[in-house]
Amino acid sequence: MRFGVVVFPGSNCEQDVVHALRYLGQEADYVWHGDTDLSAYDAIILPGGFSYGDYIRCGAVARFSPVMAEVVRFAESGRPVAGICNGFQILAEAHLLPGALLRNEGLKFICKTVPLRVEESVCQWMDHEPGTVVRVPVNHNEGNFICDAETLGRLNANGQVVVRYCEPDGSLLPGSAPNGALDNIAGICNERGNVFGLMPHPERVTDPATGGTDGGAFFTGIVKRLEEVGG
Amino acid sequence: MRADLTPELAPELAAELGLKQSEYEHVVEILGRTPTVTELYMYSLMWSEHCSYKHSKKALRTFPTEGEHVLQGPGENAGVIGVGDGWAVAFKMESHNHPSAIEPYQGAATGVGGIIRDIFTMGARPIASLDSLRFGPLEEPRQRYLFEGAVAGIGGYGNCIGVPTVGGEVYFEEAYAGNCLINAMSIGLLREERLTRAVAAGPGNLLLLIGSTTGRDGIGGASVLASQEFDERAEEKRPSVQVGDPFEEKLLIEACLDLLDGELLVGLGDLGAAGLTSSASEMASRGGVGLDIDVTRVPQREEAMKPFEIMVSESQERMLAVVEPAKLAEAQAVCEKWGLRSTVIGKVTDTGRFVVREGDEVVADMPAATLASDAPEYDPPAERPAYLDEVQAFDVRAVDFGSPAWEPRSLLLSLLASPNICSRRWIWEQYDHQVMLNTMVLPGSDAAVLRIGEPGRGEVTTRGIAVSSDCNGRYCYLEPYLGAQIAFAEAARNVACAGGRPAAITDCLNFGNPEKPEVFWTFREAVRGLADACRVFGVPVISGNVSFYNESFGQPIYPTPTVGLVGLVGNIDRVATASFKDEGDVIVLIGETRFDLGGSEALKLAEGVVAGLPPTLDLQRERDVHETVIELTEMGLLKSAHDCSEGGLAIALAESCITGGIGARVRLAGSMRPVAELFSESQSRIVVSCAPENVMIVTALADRHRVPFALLGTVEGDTLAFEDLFDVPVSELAAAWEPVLERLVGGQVSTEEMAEG
Amino acid sequence: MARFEIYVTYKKGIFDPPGATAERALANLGYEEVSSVRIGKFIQIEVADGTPEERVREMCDRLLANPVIEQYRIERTGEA
Amino acid sequence: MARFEIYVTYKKGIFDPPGATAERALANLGYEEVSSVRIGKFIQIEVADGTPEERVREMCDRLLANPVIEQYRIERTGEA
Ligand SMILES: Nc1ncnc2c1ncn2[C@@H]1O[C@H](COP(=O)(O)OP(=O)(O)O)[C@@H](O)[C@H]1O
Ligand SMILES: [Mg+2]
Repeated sequence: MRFGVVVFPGSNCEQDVVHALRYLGQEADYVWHGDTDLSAYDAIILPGGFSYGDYIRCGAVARFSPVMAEVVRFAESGRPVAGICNGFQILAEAHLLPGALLRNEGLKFICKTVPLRVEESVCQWMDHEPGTVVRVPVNHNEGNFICDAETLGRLNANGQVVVRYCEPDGSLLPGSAPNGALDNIAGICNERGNVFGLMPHPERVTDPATGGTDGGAFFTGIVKRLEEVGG
Repeated sequence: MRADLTPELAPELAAELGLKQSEYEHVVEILGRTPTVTELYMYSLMWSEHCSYKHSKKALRTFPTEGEHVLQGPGENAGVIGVGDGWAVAFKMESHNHPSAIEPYQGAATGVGGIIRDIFTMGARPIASLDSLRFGPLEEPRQRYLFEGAVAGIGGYGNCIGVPTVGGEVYFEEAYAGNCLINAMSIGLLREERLTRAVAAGPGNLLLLIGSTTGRDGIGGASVLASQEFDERAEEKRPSVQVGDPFEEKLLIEACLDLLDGELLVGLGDLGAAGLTSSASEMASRGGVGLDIDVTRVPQREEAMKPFEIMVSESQERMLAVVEPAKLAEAQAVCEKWGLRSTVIGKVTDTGRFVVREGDEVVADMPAATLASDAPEYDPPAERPAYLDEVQAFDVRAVDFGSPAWEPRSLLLSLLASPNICSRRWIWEQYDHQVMLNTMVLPGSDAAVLRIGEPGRGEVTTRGIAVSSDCNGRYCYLEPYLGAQIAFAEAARNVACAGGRPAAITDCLNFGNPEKPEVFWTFREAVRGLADACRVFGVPVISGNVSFYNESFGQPIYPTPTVGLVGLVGNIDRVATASFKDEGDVIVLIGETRFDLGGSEALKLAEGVVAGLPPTLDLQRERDVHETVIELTEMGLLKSAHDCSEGGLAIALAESCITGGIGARVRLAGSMRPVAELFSESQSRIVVSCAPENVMIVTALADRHRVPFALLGTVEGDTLAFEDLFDVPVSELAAAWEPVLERLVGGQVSTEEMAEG
Repeated sequence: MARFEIYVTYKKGIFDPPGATAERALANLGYEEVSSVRIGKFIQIEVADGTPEERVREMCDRLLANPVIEQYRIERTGEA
Repeated sequence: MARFEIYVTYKKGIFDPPGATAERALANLGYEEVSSVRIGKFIQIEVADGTPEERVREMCDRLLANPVIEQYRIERTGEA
């Protein structure tokens, strides 16, 4: 299947995502943020980076890129869209996902590999079994997920929380999130499960040469699903 | 021609701008008339220490600069070496000490921005940065503020542009309290045929200014900040502070690489110190052409800017390209795609003159080459500093090693907790060190290893480069010649631990005021030491930077010739890291421990002095040790390799245990007293571990290279045990080593007194 | 030229990491009289004469503030 | 409780990348009437009754503003 990886001015993880997808045997192309034709793609990924420098608010400007209207349509038609790190921030700004991402508690940029617990969720992208503990790098300054109590209730009730920061043994403690994220939330999806946003970078641990293999299953779920549908 | 200065006024302005009387006279001689304001500014900046290297040029010529890998030696924005199969890497190191002392975040950030522009100017995609930092002791709030701000700034810039910061070093020492050092090294990857030079050619071609607008920021930065000592007047110089715009830089990287891919440029140069003046005149002088620039065309962000301000502004994130008229539209379209401003500000001429106009009026007109190449060259007097006799006379052997301060177990723990030795995790976790998927050995080992290739963009290979930046300023203070050699040796040794054979170095020579004979002597000695070390290793210097006037209130910093070394790694799959791996592996010390406690961290901690003679160094031995470890790595026989540096063997072992999460049982077979066996900082030593069945090969290879070795013991359990001496649980070692920086700085985020001088 | 100033703050109940950190830092520095610090954005914007406040409000809603977490106040500060 | 508001802005002549980015983004969104945007900090601080403005100024100098590149203005907005 064919992935479109959107490049915004200031994106910087697009080549990593493309590398990971190709490693998984998938086709992947770059989509310039000014393009508006997504018809060639089965799935869209918004990669990490610092679109527009993240100067006003992360994702605030990118969300108005020409391609985003198409991404919204793509998502609303039920097709798969994922946002990693800055991509997650853009999806939140575009209201394709609820909540917002604030400055990390502690006000420091954090680049390190952390344990994540895969939750029981409706996310179509995820191929890891619920309960699995995986190790994936985070790399952000604004990954502190927040939403109001009602939204949080809905996220939990609908199985929209996809991954949480956890302790190495999978348990959840109040301080398990390196960034202060509400309820240790590291990634969420929309109600249909086709739109997935996460702060950690699975593309960095997909090709074993780059330090791990836990990331691949963040992408292969959607591949399997689409292949089943497509026959 | 606008004559805006009288023969009486001109010398006054010249003096104010830092031109010496003789230099001013030379300007008059070149021009054959009284210079204009703009001309004086341009000459004074180009002939400042920072731009002209007038005090260091002669010494720098003694560096070996040629070698089998060299594609571009010193003289361009960065040096370039071939790394095989048509791949090449460009690299260079540069200081941003003075701006960082005034505003650490922005100073460090723009330092990174500047060195990265030097790299993509060469046609290379920046793939990694390293940072080499020096501050005063962290007990002082001001030092915490500088350290925390500099690290945040380096991360803030590098993370945003998506170039991983993969390594570096940091020391905390009183000598740097009044003058911190922020040296940044950047490395770029290119195909050999893409090598681009900053040269202007082809009269009639256009000068295209790309990127940010021009403001008054940083005006006179090069001469004001980097070419003078620090004193209480530093405050007044603050308006020069520049704010970095990493987003703009990211766009510049992509656009410039696109422009070069499309073969749309004749030449490309970055605007660094002295801004437009320096990049334009250097490009003209390399191409032997003239230039004609109209300052009113330069996009300005402030009102009523004077021509001289526009010509010397150090506004960040700007590039100057030379474009054929026929390709202008296409080139500008590329810039526009990336959302970048691009403006034709002038053209290349065949007159050999650098003409600056403000609209119709000529405000400067000089022989272009004289700005870059007519700069004066000085051969300052040098005199061996008096302090050397005193510090070297300190007899380390006379120290009372029986005192409680030298109790080995507690000294090991306090060494681990010393800010100069403790874990640097707090730093590198603020840096994206993985983006681009080429960082094969992450920070925390000896050298970082980068894969050669372009994941997601093109080919990916199994070749790699190993990189390290090093300099122990204490050794250089105690004996500059030897200290500089050790800086080289340590960098090469770190790279060897990753299986890398040194290919070339860059350097950043940080010293005090070169006009003081005692300072200049240390500079000359350090250069001589570095040059000799390079020769023994057959390794050229391909780029570098000199930072003088690192003094505060008359006190120079320790001589600090930072070495940034790049080595070639044949197969990245075979590379070992510093951590012990498996129960039962055998630990071998390659090299030999001697009584080398002079200038050591142990001596500083236990006795509170920086004195004695630094460890001796036999460069041939050093090389043989490296070769042994490199060959073993290439055979895939090593489980770990970690060199001994500050804190000696005990610290190397402890670090391998902590990072591996496993213990070791060690017997010290030497004949010296235990503190010397444990904490001597003897050079040319690498601690390796291997599977028991391979020990024979390891020792045989050491023998073949005539390198002494010692079987130290085995990797086992969860305790580091020195037989017949003491043992420490690995968890206790980790608890001492791991949280130090976080506790000293991180725990008190932002509580620094920012305004306190 | 008309001038507006915009004050963007986190909505009540939204945790403000920089504010919280500053609060702690001030306490550490001995400013015990401080009971709360909130850090928002202060935006100064210059627009063409006669631009109605409505327009500026629109800019805030779309770009300058994130209605999910932030609120803002606009003040017209000058018409020159 | 006394309340102060602090407006922190870059000093004149200091480049403001966030402001410049907002300026361009607004133009792209069609707000052509915008000629300049500067983005600073808006700090709301609550202190014990009777705290003099001098004290707050000190906090700004030491922590809340960066005197090298920023300037600030303090306003007392309430005593409750
Ligand atoms: N300022 C820094 N920035 C990034 N990485 C750093 C910095 N200082 C140290 N490191 C990393 O920490 C590790 C240990 O550093 P150091 O103790 O200087 O090593 P060595 O003694 O082998 O030169 C290395 O991987 C180094 O690259
Ligand atoms: Mg080392």
